[in-house]
Amino acid sequence: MPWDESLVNSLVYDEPDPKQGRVLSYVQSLNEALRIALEDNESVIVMGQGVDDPSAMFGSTKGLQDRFGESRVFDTPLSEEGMMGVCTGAAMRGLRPVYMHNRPDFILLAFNQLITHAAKCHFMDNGLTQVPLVVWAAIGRGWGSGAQHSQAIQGLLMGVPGLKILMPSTPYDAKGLMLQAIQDNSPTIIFEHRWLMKKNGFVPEGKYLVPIGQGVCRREGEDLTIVGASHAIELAYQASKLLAADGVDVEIIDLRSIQPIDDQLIEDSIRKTGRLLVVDTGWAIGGVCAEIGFRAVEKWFSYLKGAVRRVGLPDVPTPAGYALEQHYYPTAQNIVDVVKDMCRK
Amino acid sequence: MPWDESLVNSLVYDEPDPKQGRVLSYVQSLNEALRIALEDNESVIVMGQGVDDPSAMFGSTKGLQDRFGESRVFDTPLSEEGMMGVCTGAAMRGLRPVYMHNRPDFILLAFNQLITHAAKCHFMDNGLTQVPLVVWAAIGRGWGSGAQHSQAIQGLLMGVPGLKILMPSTPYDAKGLMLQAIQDNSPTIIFEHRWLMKKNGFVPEGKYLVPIGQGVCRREGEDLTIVGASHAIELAYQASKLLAADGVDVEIIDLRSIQPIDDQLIEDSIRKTGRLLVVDTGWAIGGVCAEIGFRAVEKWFSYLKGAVRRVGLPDVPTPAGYALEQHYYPTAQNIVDVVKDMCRK
Amino acid sequence: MVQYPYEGQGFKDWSGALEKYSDSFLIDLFYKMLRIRLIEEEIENRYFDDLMKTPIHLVIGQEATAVGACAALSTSDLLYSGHRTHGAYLGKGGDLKKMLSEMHCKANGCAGSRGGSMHLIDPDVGMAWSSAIVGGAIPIATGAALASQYKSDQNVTMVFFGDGGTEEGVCSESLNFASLKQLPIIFFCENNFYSVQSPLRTRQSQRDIFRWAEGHGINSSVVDGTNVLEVYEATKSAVEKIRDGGGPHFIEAKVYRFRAHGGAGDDSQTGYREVEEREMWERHCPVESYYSFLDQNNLGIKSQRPELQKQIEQEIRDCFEHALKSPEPKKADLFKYVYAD
Amino acid sequence: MVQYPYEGQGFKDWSGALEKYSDSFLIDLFYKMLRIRLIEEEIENRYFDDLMKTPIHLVIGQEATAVGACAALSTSDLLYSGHRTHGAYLGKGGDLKKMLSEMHCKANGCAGSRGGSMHLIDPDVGMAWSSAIVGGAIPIATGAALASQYKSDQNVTMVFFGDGGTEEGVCSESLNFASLKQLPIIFFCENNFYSVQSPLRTRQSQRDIFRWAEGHGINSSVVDGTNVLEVYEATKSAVEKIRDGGGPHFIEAKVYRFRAHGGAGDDSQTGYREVEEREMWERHCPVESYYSFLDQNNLGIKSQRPELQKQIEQEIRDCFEHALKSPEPKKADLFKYVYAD
Ligand SMILES: Cc1ncc(C[n+]2csc(CCOP(=O)(O)OP(=O)(O)O)c2C)c(N)n1
Ligand SMILES: Cc1ncc(C[n+]2csc(CCOP(=O)(O)OP(=O)(O)O)c2C)c(N)n1
Ligand SMILES: [Mg+2]
Ligand SMILES: [Mg+2]
Repeated sequence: MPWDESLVNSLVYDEPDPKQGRVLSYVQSLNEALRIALEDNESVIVMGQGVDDPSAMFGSTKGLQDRFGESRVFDTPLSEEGMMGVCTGAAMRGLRPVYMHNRPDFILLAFNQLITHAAKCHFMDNGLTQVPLVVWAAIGRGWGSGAQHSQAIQGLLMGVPGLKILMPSTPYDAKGLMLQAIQDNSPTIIFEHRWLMKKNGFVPEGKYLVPIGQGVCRREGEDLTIVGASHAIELAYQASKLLAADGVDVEIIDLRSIQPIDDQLIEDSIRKTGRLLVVDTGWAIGGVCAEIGFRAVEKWFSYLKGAVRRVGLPDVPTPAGYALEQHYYPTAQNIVDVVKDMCRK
Repeated sequence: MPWDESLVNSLVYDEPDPKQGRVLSYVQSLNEALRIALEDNESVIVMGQGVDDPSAMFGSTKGLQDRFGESRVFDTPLSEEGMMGVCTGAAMRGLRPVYMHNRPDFILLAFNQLITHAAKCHFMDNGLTQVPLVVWAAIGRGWGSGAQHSQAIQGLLMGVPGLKILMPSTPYDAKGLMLQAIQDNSPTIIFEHRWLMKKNGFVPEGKYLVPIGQGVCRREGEDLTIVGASHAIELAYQASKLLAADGVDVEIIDLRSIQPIDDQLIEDSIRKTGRLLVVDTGWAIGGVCAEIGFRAVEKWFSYLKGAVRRVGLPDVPTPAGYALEQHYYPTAQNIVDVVKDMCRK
Repeated sequence: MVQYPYEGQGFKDWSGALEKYSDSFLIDLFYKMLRIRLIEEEIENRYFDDLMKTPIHLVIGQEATAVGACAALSTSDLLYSGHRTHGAYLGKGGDLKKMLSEMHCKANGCAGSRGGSMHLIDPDVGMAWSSAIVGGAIPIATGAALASQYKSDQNVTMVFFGDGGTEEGVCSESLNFASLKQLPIIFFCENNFYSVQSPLRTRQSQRDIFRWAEGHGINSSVVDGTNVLEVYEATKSAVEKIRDGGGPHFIEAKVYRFRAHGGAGDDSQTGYREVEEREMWERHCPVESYYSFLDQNNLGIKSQRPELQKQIEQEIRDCFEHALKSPEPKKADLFKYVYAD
Repeated sequence: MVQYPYEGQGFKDWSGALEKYSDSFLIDLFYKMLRIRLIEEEIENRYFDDLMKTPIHLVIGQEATAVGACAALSTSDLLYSGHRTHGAYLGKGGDLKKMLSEMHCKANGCAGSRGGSMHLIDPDVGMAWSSAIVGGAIPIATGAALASQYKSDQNVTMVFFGDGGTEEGVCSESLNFASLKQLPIIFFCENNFYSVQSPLRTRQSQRDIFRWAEGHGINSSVVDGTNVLEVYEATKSAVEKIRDGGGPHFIEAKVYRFRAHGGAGDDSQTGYREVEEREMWERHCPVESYYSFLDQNNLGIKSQRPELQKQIEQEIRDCFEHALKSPEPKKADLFKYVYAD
């Protein structure tokens, strides 16, 4: 899919200067995180369809089987529900599985094991067992991914007690959150975005952790707060530049973790700006946008100067064709328009 | 489970007067709806684990197999994902399957077929096929249902484009919505609540339809709007009586359909009261509460006099034991407390 | 019509096998089955008091599988189960006090009252986990076996599930994975011909469950689940092969539950199965048929039984009393263990 | 090392079978395979133009299964498929113009550009649906067969899936249900030994796929998927039994894809399979081996081939041209068909 790749490349902006630090691509950063985790702790195993093949899960698992052997890094049958249960059982017995999927769509096959088992084991048995596992998947988009290969299901999962859900947006966070997730004793899901995979960024050598449940302010601004995560932050960032040119100064909060949520960071920002726009890569209805927006009107109503808005996917499945896709996914310009509309009032 | 049954009975209040109309229990009303649908249209089939057994899905399928034969009303293997696909395929070929589950928890096994197939077929093939099927399940509660037999998953599904989701609260609606759902050409899910099953109410004879996407105002009031569906309406109703005694006059909106949502009804009510509380039988985080609340702050911000609040389940799996359960489920008194707090400000 | 008649041979031709075992071992099997039977009967009796606010799935009639299979395991071996947990938990040596406290929703229940009767767990004796979702424990047990293989800890993992469990796709997935990786696991299917009130014939094609399992490349066999010695020997042989590095095994045991799917009492009179059918199987009761067998073979069981029974009844009384006076959990407990530290 | 060598017999001993068929039938099979081959090659050639903005899963090397199996079906019979749709769609008689329009994301594509290459559908010829989710179409096809049985419409339903599809639990569930209800369906597994770049040995236990299927109580067989006549005869026999009221059938066909899992070109050089392995199978190319067979048996194919080829090439050019100048869908189209009227 050459076109897809070139599109992914075109979204890599703000190229970091290698003189200022070590630059890695998002995928290299993930690969390094997995290598460090495997070295660090013998309990860590990595599995998934094709993790040992030449494509190596977008490159993120490249070389790992050669280095750590087939018992630690291995391919699996096409049995998502079964393997989710296998990971859960292995985790309850002391391993730390990292279970990788090409697409979140495939996790839907494993919802029973993920939601009704992995997320609840520790609670149900009064803390006697723990389920330290990581489920990883990359949200698809473009090149005909279509309705069955592009679903961003974070919104479906964020209400499920017992799960942690991470959505990094930079190579730095991709590594630090992966290492933290593997170390965490609860089941943790990492949703990447296919379009971030080629992004470059500064990534320190060795092991470092990014705490779960802690967001980060990517851009300070006075007029309006944009909250989101993952690829949505890229859009927000592009929009912020266009808006700045028009004299609108937005603040961008990158949640990084959508469960648990960094309320303090959002609160501080809304207190300052009084305006909130939530952006997400998933369906706008009933998901991340709705939850973050609800928090604002529930907890910080008195700071709000106007309506809270959201930019996510319309209430429509993803069309496969390119022409329709252009109307489906929100753009930086869409964000600009909404922000201007919000600030006008 | 004698105790469970007596508890369910104790929640049947406002006993309707049989002199004023025909009184049926919720389950009888469902049974009548299925019978009428089966008589009405040869394409209708009813399936599910135990639909033909003596328990007959809480009684809702009683007598149907005897009357309509094994090819139209039948038991299924314990293969939720497979049978969901079977229903989808049969629906695409002109049947109108009603697929019944004891508990929504079991639908999680079928999320791939439900979300990635049934909900999307019609869209993906440009309208060439339709998927007129009904999935039905009764939310469990009490008597040790616990974390794996009490999940109210409507919040997970409401963001999925292509699904309709119904949550009736009265015997009248249970029948009329079932008949409408069977007639609808899109995949429709009906979530009942175990604790409504013994409720009595007026139910007209013969066929009538309750439109999908249309809520109803159950109680008019001036001070605050409570929005919810299914069993949550019972709680709101109990709370409204307690509140009335204290001079607080709440309006109760029964959504009946949580996808699509009756925005107009909510808007009109909020315009009047300026205050919104959303109640749901599911987890409060990221579900129905969040979506309804978001709509308020997105579309009707100027009417809002204060924070929007929610009453749902805490961010915790369901405990099995009775003692802990008492602290888990919200009560009418909880609603009273929140409403008073909201009106105080 | 009796749909699923007992077709086994009971203990016919088993006298020869007696020489392999010590009297105490043979009597212990009886003791364990009797104990489970008496515990279950007492749970059933007391269920009407509404003090056990939990669903129950009695194993009355299915004692030989739990006891026979568990007798082939050591304490550190792991056991997983579906919703019908009582036999597995007790067979594996689970603490009766903790079990009854759990069923009474008490803070000192084996899962602090958070799991309920379908989630009996006792890590001290290898009763590892159970799921109330049909088939749910099967891949989890498979994962535990993967961990054992990975750690070379020599444990054998066993998982109990019903005939219905084999209808869930995840069972097929787990069998394939276990066979692929040659995992140290025994898949133990208690085929009692029914799922709730649904007979096998409305749910499964004309297939032998163990042959279906075999198609996954798994060593598979079928046993008379009313015969505790046959169950024991089949499991023992599987355990030995597995400890020698052999791959997974699948055992189908034909059994019958004498009570309703859930709750107290039988429900055959509702019509989904014939009362005769139950009565036929009751004539091959695993506890009593083994008792007669021991008796016929002069194991002196007749003289010992009253004492054993008394001892068990006393234990049961004590444990119920303990459960009843145990403390309830507090509100603050609810918010514990959502996430692990 | 060649992991999965060709172990078939090709057309050895098949000359006798020729008498059963008319020349035109035999040549038509060749024509259809050649047509698919040429279409696929042209799609491959043009893929680098980036005008087909869709994943492609070429069936080059797997033409005999689509053509042989579909030749045994009538137009009103139903066909379902997984992600590797091209062969199924064309084999069933799907409209090439609509297919290429779909792949060019045009409004007049067979699914209005909303489905893409993995969702080719043409209800007019019984190409009923396909799913991009591995195993996803299997229960849906099973449901279609249930509808046929219910309506007594005499249709046979067939569903294509890969070796990987049998690893999804839902495949086992569907086989059981089809067997239970004796549904009029053929489960057709194209076993090409790989799922993307993962060989069977990292995914499945030592099992024969068709034997595993048989364990569900289904009439099962295995065929050489490079031999279009063998595929045809196996399918034909299944279809006949089904039309006579027999139950479901399972056919495993051993095949090989000559190209990468997705996209254009082969990827064997990346190391997941040996180039030699592909070359070995290419020597048993379904199109060319059948061509030689016909030629050796004096079917006069040599003289006809250039004309057939020319005709196909012209058709392909026309259809591409049609696709390229077809209109794109409009924004308003996006919001259609979320719900059905
Ligand atoms: C996935 C799922 N589907 C349905 C149920 C409801 N259910 C609980 S127990 C049971 C019967 C299972 O039968 P079987 O596996 O044969 O075990 P048995 O009760 O006979 O021991 C059913 C259908 C469930 N718990 N989980
Ligand atoms: C449930 C699911 N898991 C994983 C994938 C990713 N995937 C797409 S095609 C494919 C290979 C399937 O192999 P097989 O079934 O043998 O078919 P083949 O491609 O060999 O024809 C995979 C793993 C998917 N689409 N769906
Ligand atoms: Mg059973
Ligand atoms: Mg394959």
